[in-house]
Amino acid sequence: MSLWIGEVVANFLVAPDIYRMRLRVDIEEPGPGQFVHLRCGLRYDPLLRRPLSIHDFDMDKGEIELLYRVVGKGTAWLAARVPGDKVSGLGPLGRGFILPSGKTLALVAGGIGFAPLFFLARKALALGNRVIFYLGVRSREHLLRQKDLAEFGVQLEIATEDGSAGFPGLVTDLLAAHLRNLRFDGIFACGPKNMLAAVAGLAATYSIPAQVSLEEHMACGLGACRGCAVPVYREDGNVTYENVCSEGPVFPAHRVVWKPSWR
Amino acid sequence: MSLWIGEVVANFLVAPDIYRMRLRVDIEEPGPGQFVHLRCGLRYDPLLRRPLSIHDFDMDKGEIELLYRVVGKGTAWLAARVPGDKVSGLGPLGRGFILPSGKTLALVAGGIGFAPLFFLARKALALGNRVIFYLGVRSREHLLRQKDLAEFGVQLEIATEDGSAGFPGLVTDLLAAHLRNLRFDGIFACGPKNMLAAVAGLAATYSIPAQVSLEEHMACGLGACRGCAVPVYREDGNVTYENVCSEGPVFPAHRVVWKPSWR
Amino acid sequence: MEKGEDKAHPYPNLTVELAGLKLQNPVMPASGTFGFGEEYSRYVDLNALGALVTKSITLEPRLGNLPPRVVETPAGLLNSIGLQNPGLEVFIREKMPFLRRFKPPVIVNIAGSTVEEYAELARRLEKVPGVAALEVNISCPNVKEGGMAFGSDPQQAARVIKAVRQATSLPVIAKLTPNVTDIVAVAQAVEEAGADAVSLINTLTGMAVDWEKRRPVLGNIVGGLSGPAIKPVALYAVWRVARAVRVPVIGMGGIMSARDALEFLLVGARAVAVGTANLVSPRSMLEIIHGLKEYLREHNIDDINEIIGGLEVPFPL
Amino acid sequence: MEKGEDKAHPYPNLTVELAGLKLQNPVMPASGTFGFGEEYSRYVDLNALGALVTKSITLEPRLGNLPPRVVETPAGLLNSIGLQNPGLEVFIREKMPFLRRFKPPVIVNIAGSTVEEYAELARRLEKVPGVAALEVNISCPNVKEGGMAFGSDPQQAARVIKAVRQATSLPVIAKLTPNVTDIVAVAQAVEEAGADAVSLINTLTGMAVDWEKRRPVLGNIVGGLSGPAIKPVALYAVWRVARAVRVPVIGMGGIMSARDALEFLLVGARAVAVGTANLVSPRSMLEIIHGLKEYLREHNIDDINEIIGGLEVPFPL
Ligand SMILES: Cc1cc2nc3c(=O)[nH]c(=O)nc-3n(C[C@H](O)[C@H](O)[C@H](O)COP(=O)(O)OP(=O)(O)OC[C@H]3O[C@@H](n4cnc5c(N)ncnc54)[C@H](O)[C@@H]3O)c2cc1C
Ligand SMILES: Cc1cc2nc3c(=O)[nH]c(=O)nc-3n(C[C@H](O)[C@H](O)[C@H](O)COP(=O)(O)OP(=O)(O)OC[C@H]3O[C@@H](n4cnc5c(N)ncnc54)[C@H](O)[C@@H]3O)c2cc1C
Ligand SMILES: Cc1cc2nc3c(=O)[nH]c(=O)nc-3n(C[C@H](O)[C@H](O)[C@H](O)COP(=O)(O)O)c2cc1C
Ligand SMILES: Cc1cc2nc3c(=O)[nH]c(=O)nc-3n(C[C@H](O)[C@H](O)[C@H](O)COP(=O)(O)O)c2cc1C
Ligand code: FES
Ligand code: FES
Repeated sequence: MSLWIGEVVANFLVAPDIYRMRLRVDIEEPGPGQFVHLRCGLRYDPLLRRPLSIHDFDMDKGEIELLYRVVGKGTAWLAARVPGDKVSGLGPLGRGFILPSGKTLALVAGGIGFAPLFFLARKALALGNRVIFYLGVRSREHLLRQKDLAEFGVQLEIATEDGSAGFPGLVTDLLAAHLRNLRFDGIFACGPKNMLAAVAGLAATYSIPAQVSLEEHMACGLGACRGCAVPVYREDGNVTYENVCSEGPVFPAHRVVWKPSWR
Repeated sequence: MSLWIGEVVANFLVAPDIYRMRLRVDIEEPGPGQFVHLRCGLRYDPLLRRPLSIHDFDMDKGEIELLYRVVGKGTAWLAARVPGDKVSGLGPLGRGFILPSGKTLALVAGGIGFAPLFFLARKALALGNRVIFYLGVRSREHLLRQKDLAEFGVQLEIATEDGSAGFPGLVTDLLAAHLRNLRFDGIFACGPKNMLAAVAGLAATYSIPAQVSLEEHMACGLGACRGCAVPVYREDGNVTYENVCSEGPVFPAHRVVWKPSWR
Repeated sequence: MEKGEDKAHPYPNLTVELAGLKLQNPVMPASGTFGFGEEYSRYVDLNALGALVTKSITLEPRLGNLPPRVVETPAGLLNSIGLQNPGLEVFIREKMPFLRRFKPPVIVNIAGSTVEEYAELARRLEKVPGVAALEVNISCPNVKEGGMAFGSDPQQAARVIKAVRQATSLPVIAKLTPNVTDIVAVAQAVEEAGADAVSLINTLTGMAVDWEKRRPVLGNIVGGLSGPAIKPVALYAVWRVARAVRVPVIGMGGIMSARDALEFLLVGARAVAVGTANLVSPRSMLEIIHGLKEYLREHNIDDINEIIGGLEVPFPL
Repeated sequence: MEKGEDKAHPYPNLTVELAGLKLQNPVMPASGTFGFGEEYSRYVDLNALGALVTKSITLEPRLGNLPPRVVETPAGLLNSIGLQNPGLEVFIREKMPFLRRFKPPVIVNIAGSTVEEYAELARRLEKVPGVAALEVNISCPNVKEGGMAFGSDPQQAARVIKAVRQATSLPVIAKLTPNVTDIVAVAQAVEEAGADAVSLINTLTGMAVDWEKRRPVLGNIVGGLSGPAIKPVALYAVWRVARAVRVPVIGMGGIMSARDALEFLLVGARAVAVGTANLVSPRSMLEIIHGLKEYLREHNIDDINEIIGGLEVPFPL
């Protein structure tokens, strides 16, 4: 939770439109699910910072890793950085995943939702958990860091929408199939909203506590502007708004209002 | 007078804050005093193109050269280009200097006004003129391409404001001193407005035809928006507005209204 | 025969009807950013545009304002040209002969400092061959009399449009300013007064300061803001007006790309005008027309009119 | 002793007087972009600011609008927060104790949907320790009742300010909207009604469209535009108002740097508020204060008050 200038150590294409960046920064130790808020340019277009999850952290080197998909002007600017370039950042920000120890956990990633779950997997294993990692991508060329995960001791279960690798179809269908036989102590998910809603549904059906990482357009990233608010249930069942940036991005799945009034 | 994408061949610092850029472009042959209108970025900040004089042109290689001082966001963007990068440009635009042949000419440059006059000197010599080049700069480290000019056969007369080389003081004072003895058939000037006004005064005093290259904020560069208008005298003595981009940037010195009503 | 090969019925259909004019596509220049067409004709095939719109014409020649007249702002352009133009006579004699050589309808933008001047301009342009419609600029922020003063008040705006309406049988387009509390009231007033279409927005009034010299940047102190910076304001104005009047709306303000143009069509513009983008790249309009066509093809939409007003809003606001 | 070393009379002087308050420097946050100070206190020494300005407070808690609530536009930010706030009671109980620990005066921004609500807020805040002044938000574009509806009409605006004026002895600052035909008329009306200062501008109303999904980007459809994109509009409004009223003006709209702040001071603002810049970089205000100090030093100006209104204009407009 600080303001810093990071130095790009590496920045390279790892899959179609997806880059991995290493940044040397002097920050406090982040937890999985936390994010950094980066300026993507020196002028006013783009104007706001962009939130990116922490994909990994190397305490010794003082480096964080980011994994990002180029979708617009901010991420395009990031993709054009070369080693030695400077990037202004805030973070680590937000509330990340809360990990148990010694349990059996399902991690469910959809697309670029893989970014924070990689870091989460490493941390979960370090806490003595067994990790089954459900990874859904469009196509096999979007599969990343399988070897690293295997080396950590993660059991990787893959689903591709085009059937080019692993289970053909949605990762939530794969998870649903496994849930019929397997027993998890917790589910941790990051990905598109539809996927998260499906995960929340499965978690409720099987009474497994689930944590999901939400996205919303952000401005300050600090909890001040209320720009990134999402509707969540209060304890009394009424709906209120909480900030993705400061009260999230990770929320218990059962607290999230999956269908706000009109979208 | 066309729209093109140029490729940066070279771009390097030649003096404090001053860069020289070579661009490979497919354009019609420019004349000295004409300019190109460059986009300096891919987004909307900066939004407008930036005008830069043609500093030199190599027909065989299909390359133009630019010489520019970094003063703001557009020129800072240009300075960050590396070989291979693409730059969108319009041009050659505007009306350049009209050169006689076989005459004795004074070229007077102040600061970055050197940019077009270098090209002009080369062309003037090719037309069999004798060229005395008055170059005024702040300090000796801003002196550029003296050797090239000497090789062309230009007689270089230098003035520095801090007295670190050549005549100590303003280039127009140097010119004024020379005018007492020397006889020129034409004066060609580019530089800050005060300098041009002084040149125009000297030219009038000694009845020497003078051409000056003016600057004004530009938008279209094509004569359409009337954004770059400057007041000039019509033949009947009344004042009208003409576009620096299409009716200039070079104007006969006697046509320019040097003191508009309030600045 | 494949879809798209029929020349008589090109696919997809980009033609729109506007104030009795048939435009081959909905993209035209915004007044004042395209000169009189000639300046751009080396870069743009004028026959490819939906319409040709001239710089504002006044009865008498106008010199325009003191320089500097343009200054860039973040994602915007502030201008204080001040309606520099050669006046009606010279326009008719020297500019119209060029413009009428082209296929797209020529929309002549007029500006006056009195109601009578507007009417006089309309009367005299009525008989000029090749003039297809008039756009009445009651929204220029850069002149002392007339201009925005008329457009800022529904009654005054209606007076101008009524006078023009009575002076001509040409289609009349009223060009509105966003510098008002309620642009819908002005739009409704000019519709009532007989406008066949409305165009919006003209520029937002603004100023720039040179902090080093401690004085205004523009010679005229004040100018009009255009470009991407104002697009959100323009979209909102068009969205509100399009739902409040029956006449078609020409939308403009910060359109730089086909996506921007689509946004204006979605909020209800029947056609769009491109201003500042022309100053940045002379081929902008062609790229926008091409982009619209591509979009329709990719989404299997036969007719651009299906897009117009197609914004899905969750609830009435 | 060297200039600048005297603690009692720091050099250069940055203090300004505003509506009876003495500010150690003219830089404060714009309401709504700085939360209740706490969120920024890790990044900014709140004691370094000219004043602390809270997010708008309403009588009852407000949930705010449907998400998404913010979207970036070129050089701008469109927001439709909808005055999400915990309500007066919670504010007094949970937010004021933190805020009053700091040296700079606390300006509480209030918003109501009826005149009576504004008066009630003023009455109840009068007695709260640490409240130095009220900023009356009659310019929020993101709520259905009240807000901008009051600020759009000089009479309505005056009614609200008069009611607040009568309910409190605290200094009253009226916050004005630029979405009007004549902001000077509104400023003069609130001055007449007893405002001790005016602050401007609030956001310009605008919208953003998702061309792919064919729907508005913001959950609330419409939002308020802020940031560098609107700076020319803000400078113009401040320049006009500052010359038309006797009370001091707090200028805001797109201030990102000390240069921007200087521009507002030059056109006549007595103080400046920084909004969107806080969202981009939490240390913006500190950098602006530092930059102003440097500027005065470099130019050998003893007192920032010499800059205020110092714009040289060539002729009266
Ligand atoms: C807490 C959090 C963590 C994230 N972590 C990652 C990550 O690790 N890797 C990654 O690739 N992406 C991540 N994202 C999404 C990422 O922030 C957006 O893709 C990015 O901001 C888009 O910026 P842009 O300028 O390239 O796109 P723009 O040009 O701004 O917009 C392109 C598209 O992206 C959408 N978008 C813009 N801003 C956001 C936003 N804040 N959140 C979601 N969508 C947005 C726009 O609506 C638009 O559809 C995260 C988002 C959040 C909120
Ligand atoms: C016909 C013409 C030829 C030119 N040739 C050269 C050249 O060969 N080399 C060179 O270094 N410069 C040249 N200039 C000036 C150059 O165009 C400006 O320095 C440049 O546009 C500044 O852009 P920027 O974004 O870096 O600065 P900005 O951030 O836009 O502004 C920095 C400063 O430059 C001034 N400025 C901005 N635009 C212009 C403009 N169009 N003309 C003059 N001043 C401006 C601003 O008022 C401000 O004071 C020429 C200008 C003209 C009109
Ligand atoms: C340089 C310039 C000159 C303009 N001149 C005129 C004009 O003469 N008449 C007019 O009605 N509008 C004029 N406008 C306004 C534009 O037609 C248009 O309404 C406005 O610029 C918004 O569109 P844009 O953001 O695409 O530029 C001018 C705008 C610019 C930038
Ligand atoms: C996210 C956000 C929230 C805002 N909330 C408020 C508010 O609660 N009350 C208010 O008076 N103004 C509010 N504003 C307006 C700002 O105080 C300011 O007037 C405006 O943003 C212009 O300044 P800027 O360009 O520096 O942001 C808000 C602005 C933003 C961007
Ligand atoms: S982005 Fe400002 S509160 Fe979350
Ligand atoms: S810049 Fe448009 S006319 Fe010269």
